[in-house]
Amino acid sequence: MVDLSVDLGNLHLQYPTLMGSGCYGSGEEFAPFVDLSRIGAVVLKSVTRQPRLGNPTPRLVHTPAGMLNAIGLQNPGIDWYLEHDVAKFADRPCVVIGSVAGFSVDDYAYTVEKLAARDEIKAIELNISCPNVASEGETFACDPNLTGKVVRAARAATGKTLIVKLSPNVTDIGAIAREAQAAGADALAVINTVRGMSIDVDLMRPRLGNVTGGLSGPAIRPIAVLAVYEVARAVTIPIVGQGGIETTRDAIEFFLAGASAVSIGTGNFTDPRIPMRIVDELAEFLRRRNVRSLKQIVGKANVGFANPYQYEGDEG
Amino acid sequence: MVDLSVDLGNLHLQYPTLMGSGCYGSGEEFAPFVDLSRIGAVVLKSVTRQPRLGNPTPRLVHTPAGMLNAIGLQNPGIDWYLEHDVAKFADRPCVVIGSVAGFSVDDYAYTVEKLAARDEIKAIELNISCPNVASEGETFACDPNLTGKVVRAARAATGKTLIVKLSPNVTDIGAIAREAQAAGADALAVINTVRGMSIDVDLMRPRLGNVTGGLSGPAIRPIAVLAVYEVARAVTIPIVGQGGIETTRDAIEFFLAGASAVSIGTGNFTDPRIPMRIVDELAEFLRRRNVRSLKQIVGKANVGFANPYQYEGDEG
Amino acid sequence: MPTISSAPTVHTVRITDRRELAPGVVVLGFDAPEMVRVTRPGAFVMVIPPGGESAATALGIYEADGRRASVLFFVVGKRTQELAEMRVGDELGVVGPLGNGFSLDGLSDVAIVAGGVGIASVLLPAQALVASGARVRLYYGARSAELLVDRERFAREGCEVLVSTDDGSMGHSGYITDLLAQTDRRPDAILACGPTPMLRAVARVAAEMNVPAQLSLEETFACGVGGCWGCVVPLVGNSAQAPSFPPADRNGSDVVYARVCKEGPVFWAHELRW
Amino acid sequence: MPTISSAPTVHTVRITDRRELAPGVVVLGFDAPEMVRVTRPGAFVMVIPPGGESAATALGIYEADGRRASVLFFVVGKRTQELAEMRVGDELGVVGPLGNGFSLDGLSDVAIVAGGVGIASVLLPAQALVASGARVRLYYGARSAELLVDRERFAREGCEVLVSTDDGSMGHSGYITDLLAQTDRRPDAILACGPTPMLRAVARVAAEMNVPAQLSLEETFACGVGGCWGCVVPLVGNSAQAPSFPPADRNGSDVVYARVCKEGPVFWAHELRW
Ligand SMILES: Cc1cc2nc3c(=O)[nH]c(=O)nc-3n(C[C@H](O)[C@H](O)[C@H](O)COP(=O)(O)OP(=O)(O)OC[C@H]3O[C@@H](n4cnc5c(N)ncnc54)[C@H](O)[C@@H]3O)c2cc1C
Ligand SMILES: Cc1cc2nc3c(=O)[nH]c(=O)nc-3n(C[C@H](O)[C@H](O)[C@H](O)COP(=O)(O)OP(=O)(O)OC[C@H]3O[C@@H](n4cnc5c(N)ncnc54)[C@H](O)[C@@H]3O)c2cc1C
Ligand SMILES: Cc1cc2nc3c(=O)[nH]c(=O)nc-3n(C[C@H](O)[C@H](O)[C@H](O)COP(=O)(O)O)c2cc1C
Ligand SMILES: Cc1cc2nc3c(=O)[nH]c(=O)nc-3n(C[C@H](O)[C@H](O)[C@H](O)COP(=O)(O)O)c2cc1C
Ligand code: FES
Ligand code: FES
Repeated sequence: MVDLSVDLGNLHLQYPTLMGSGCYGSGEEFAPFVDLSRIGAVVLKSVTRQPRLGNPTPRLVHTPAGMLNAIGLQNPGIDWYLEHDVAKFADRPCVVIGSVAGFSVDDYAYTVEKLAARDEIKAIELNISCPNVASEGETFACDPNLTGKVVRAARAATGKTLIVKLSPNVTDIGAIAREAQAAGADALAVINTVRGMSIDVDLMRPRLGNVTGGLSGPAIRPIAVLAVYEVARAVTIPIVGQGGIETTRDAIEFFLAGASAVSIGTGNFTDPRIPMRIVDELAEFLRRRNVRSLKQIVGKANVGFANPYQYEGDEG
Repeated sequence: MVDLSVDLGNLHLQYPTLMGSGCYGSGEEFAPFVDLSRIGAVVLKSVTRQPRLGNPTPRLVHTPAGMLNAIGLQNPGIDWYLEHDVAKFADRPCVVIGSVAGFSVDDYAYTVEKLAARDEIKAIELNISCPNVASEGETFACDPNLTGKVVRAARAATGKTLIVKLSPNVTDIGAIAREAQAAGADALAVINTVRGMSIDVDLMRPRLGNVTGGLSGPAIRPIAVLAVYEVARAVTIPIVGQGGIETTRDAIEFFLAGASAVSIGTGNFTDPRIPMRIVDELAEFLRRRNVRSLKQIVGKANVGFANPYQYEGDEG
Repeated sequence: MPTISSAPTVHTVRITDRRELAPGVVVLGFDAPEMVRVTRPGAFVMVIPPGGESAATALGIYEADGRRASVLFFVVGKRTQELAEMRVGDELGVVGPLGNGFSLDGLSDVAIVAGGVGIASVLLPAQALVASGARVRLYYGARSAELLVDRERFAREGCEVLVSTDDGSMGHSGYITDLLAQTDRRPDAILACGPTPMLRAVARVAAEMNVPAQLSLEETFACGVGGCWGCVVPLVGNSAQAPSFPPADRNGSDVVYARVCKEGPVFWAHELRW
Repeated sequence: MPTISSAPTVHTVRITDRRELAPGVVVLGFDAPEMVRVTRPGAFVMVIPPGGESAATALGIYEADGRRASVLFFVVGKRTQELAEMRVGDELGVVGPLGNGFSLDGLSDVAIVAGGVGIASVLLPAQALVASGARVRLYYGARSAELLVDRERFAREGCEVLVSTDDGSMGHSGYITDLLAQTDRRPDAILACGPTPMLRAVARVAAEMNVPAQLSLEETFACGVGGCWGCVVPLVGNSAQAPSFPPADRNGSDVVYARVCKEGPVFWAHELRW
């Protein structure tokens, strides 16, 4: 028996695969044809303090090996959500993790406290890195100071596992990660989407109603693997790696880079069987190499290279 | 006759297509089968003050809709280059633009001055954004202050057109762009490669000898289009757009986003006929729409969208 | 609209037949008896890309009879190109049936409007209506005669078929909605599927005729099952199809974004606020 | 090594024939008389992806005779998969011939070592050597008997053929370099093409036998024509094949990175510092 389990703070997961926030609804949408008991956890669509209609349409564009989205955090707001939706998550055969977004430190604290108080919700992911809201949606994850502030407020609001989701759209993701850990994060989700844009050449206007959007899918995998690798060198808390995972080998790339768990978002749009396949094949991959626990390969991408030949002036 | 010409500072180009630095050698390599008189300009491989052996191998990895490279600025150093190589560029049937990289402000000033003094070189591109050198290769383009310093030094070293090449691996590319313009850049090249990494799952080690590399190709096109769009809003000097251009429609996306010219790098590895095809089809595209000059469509991606429906709390 | 989304499954099917109706217009038939059993007119499927290299593609269910279902599509990009290369005997993953279909109860005289590839979603409702004894007139428009694919099929199924082409190579020269607007006969209902500009025109004509119209919309999809909120369209807040959300009638507007894949793809024209 | 890179062109060719030598091993023949004319043993081509969706693929020129050239490849990833789907009559863009080939002048007894797909680059030198009257012994290794493709062809062309398989299903069970090391006959030269570990072993054996070895290397390519410096291998600084660079014999090393696509793909084993 290969041990695929992972601990994120005080949350124990039997399988190391989470379904990315905003990509999997509340799990119910996939339940008719996916065995939710075999997928690890669902991270719910991000919820905010106030209801949000979301961005104008179109909200999606397919791009080479990826897609742009600009949903704009459409959600009914925390009060309606608690009253009408959360109770339904009780009987999900997988772990349900809430996701909270906001526009001020106060927003985050308020929403986290209310949501985390519910038994149906086993952990909270703090989305401080949504690139698809006009104002300061992503600012938190772009500034170490703001990251510290908002994470401390969320930490004070709940004792449940707190996963902080980071943005790749920064000069130094390691610095932000360190700040998030110092402020009390139990784990980090790395990465949210990469900012991008696409223009319709015939209509001569942006393809997205929101003009800009977030890039996801295999196109960003090399960017995400590096971000995980760098964050793993900056912190000691576990990382949930994500960005373009579609196969078991993709997932292993993230484990080797330093992720303790992975998240699958856009991959579900290619084939909803991917998460179950990864869980099965991951066990098989480890078994074949006589590895008994997934934990043993986390961060094990040897980096023994060095330039054997140098000119005097060389830095590299 | 459609006018495809473009002016970058005092450099006049008949065609708006440049071949990306590091991707096209000195043009000679493609000359046996590409008509160089129809491609606009070649930006030479970046040269440094000292010779550089470059990074250990492997230096290339193919990724979904793109590739990672970590060449590490292999070059013979400016002195050897001036003595052995530059004279050969005299008879190229296209414009030849030099590219300079370095590790200190002094390096840049020294190398720019020497290279720009040569008649064979019609303009200088300042590569302050190479992600593939261990130490501070990219630092210049990641800090507005350093960008300002190095651009001022290069500006003082030559009166020829100075194109400053920016990095996408920053929180706010507009701020860097403004600094580069203020310091005297005549044009901006947007973008250099995006930092990334790939791990060999069987060998459990990074695929690149340099561990990390730069991502290019269609995968990064949405990132590059947005960068051009943002830089165009921050500066008034012309932009050379680049990142994943393979078709005429891709090129037009960049013009609409705000680029005055485009650069083709990785596209040449897919099909060396792409630049000639773009020049031909671009003229045809504009002719069909009764546009007489390419300049007329630069930056013409209308942005007339606004969210027509709002909840009270909405920011977007 | 009648829901069909309670029974979707991932079906691994084999291609049983492949026809090229016109250059770049392909019908792929496959064996999927359980899917046929629960399919309703207006349903669609998400076709998993055989190479695993892109997002799944939304396609209407064209035919559903016995053990066999089929999809009809136009080759417009990378994914439809990949599907066009499938051969008889190849295996394909198909998620469905999905979405809420057309509401056909009690209709006795129906105008169906199809533009181009929209034809793919209207055979099933046409068959069901004819079977229930309704009069069905198909208004079918395309760019050229060649692209008026399978028009005889609809005649054989018992529809009266009126056609138009953009280039005048067959039928009325111009938009199909011109014919709809000129009709002397006021149907009980209009069902339509096609490009968005055509659907907007249908909505206008239907409003003028004061006939309720059901429009099958197309949007770029990601998940196709209601999980991502990417495929939305603005709907009046009090629509029976509106998703569970607080009333959003502020700023003088009572709108909510509904998912084309989950609340749709068929919507009442008068409830759309697009 | 004799240069062939002065005459490369972008050829638009038609596939004239397609053979599947084993599951996943394909030969595509095409009509390219001008290319055949300037091809030398060891040359390669860059095949432009027909769908335009990925980088061009480096493939050795397998056959070159009259008007017809061919490539032989193993399906290992996306690009070779796409090429395997090409059919007779399809059009393909091919850049070549490229690279510096094997140096065959004055050789009278030659050992050619091919591992797996390396077989694709050694038919032309074998033919040229046999034609010049040399004795040619082919050492040919593969994973299994099935993958020892076209081995009879080499016998028919006049080579003595020795084989090995990893799984023992034909010939020597083990590495092909075992056979090379055991030989009682010392050739004038060794030519080799195959996976890097095999080439390293060939280099060792050749050094022990004191026979000059010419290795055709494989690296991941981008441009394939010397423009990007991505495909390099470390070479002694004073090699005749070293690119124009200042002597880099500092730190006790006299190395320079040479481009496999431009200075190679064939290098002298004793000049490599890998
Ligand atoms: C509910 C529903 C049902 C549907 N049913 C059917 C059906 O039954 N039959 C059918 O044929 N289709 C149907 N569609 C549409 C179908 O899903 C799309 O045509 C399909 O997804 C196209 O995928 P693709 O990868 O081939 O094309 P894409 O690459 O996604 O391109 C789609 C369109 O965008 C254009 N385009 C794409 N990229 C670019 C670019 N970079 N620059 C300029 N233009 C570009 C293409 O030219 C094309 O017109 C349906 C859609 C929905 C939502
Ligand atoms: C000069 C030269 C001549 C050549 N001649 C020939 C020839 O004659 N015939 C021939 O068959 N080949 C030849 N090759 C090799 C050929 O170019 C490569 O096999 C080809 O480029 C593979 O392309 P691909 O897209 O099919 O595979 P790629 O996707 O590039 O994969 C290549 C290898 O890497 C592995 N791989 C790729 N991606 C991953 C991943 N994410 N995780 C794990 N493994 C991965 C694949 O399994 C495969 O083994 C030659 C190469 C050179 C440089
Ligand atoms: C359509 C879509 C909607 C998303 N919505 C959210 C969201 O509400 N909150 C959030 O934290 N991340 C959101 N994301 C980001 C994903 O959870 C994930 O981090 C990212 O897409 C990268 O992973 P992937 O390539 O596997 O999709 C969304 C992504 C997509 C594609
Ligand atoms: C193999 C390779 C080598 C490169 N070398 C350089 C270089 O020396 N100097 C530089 O400024 N940019 C270099 N670049 C970046 C390109 O010039 C270009 O800016 C980038 O790749 C994005 O464009 P593309 O997607 O069209 O390639 C290199 C890119 C590649 C792929
Ligand atoms: S496509 Fe995801 S909700 Fe409709
Ligand atoms: S592949 Fe570009 S130099 Fe060899």
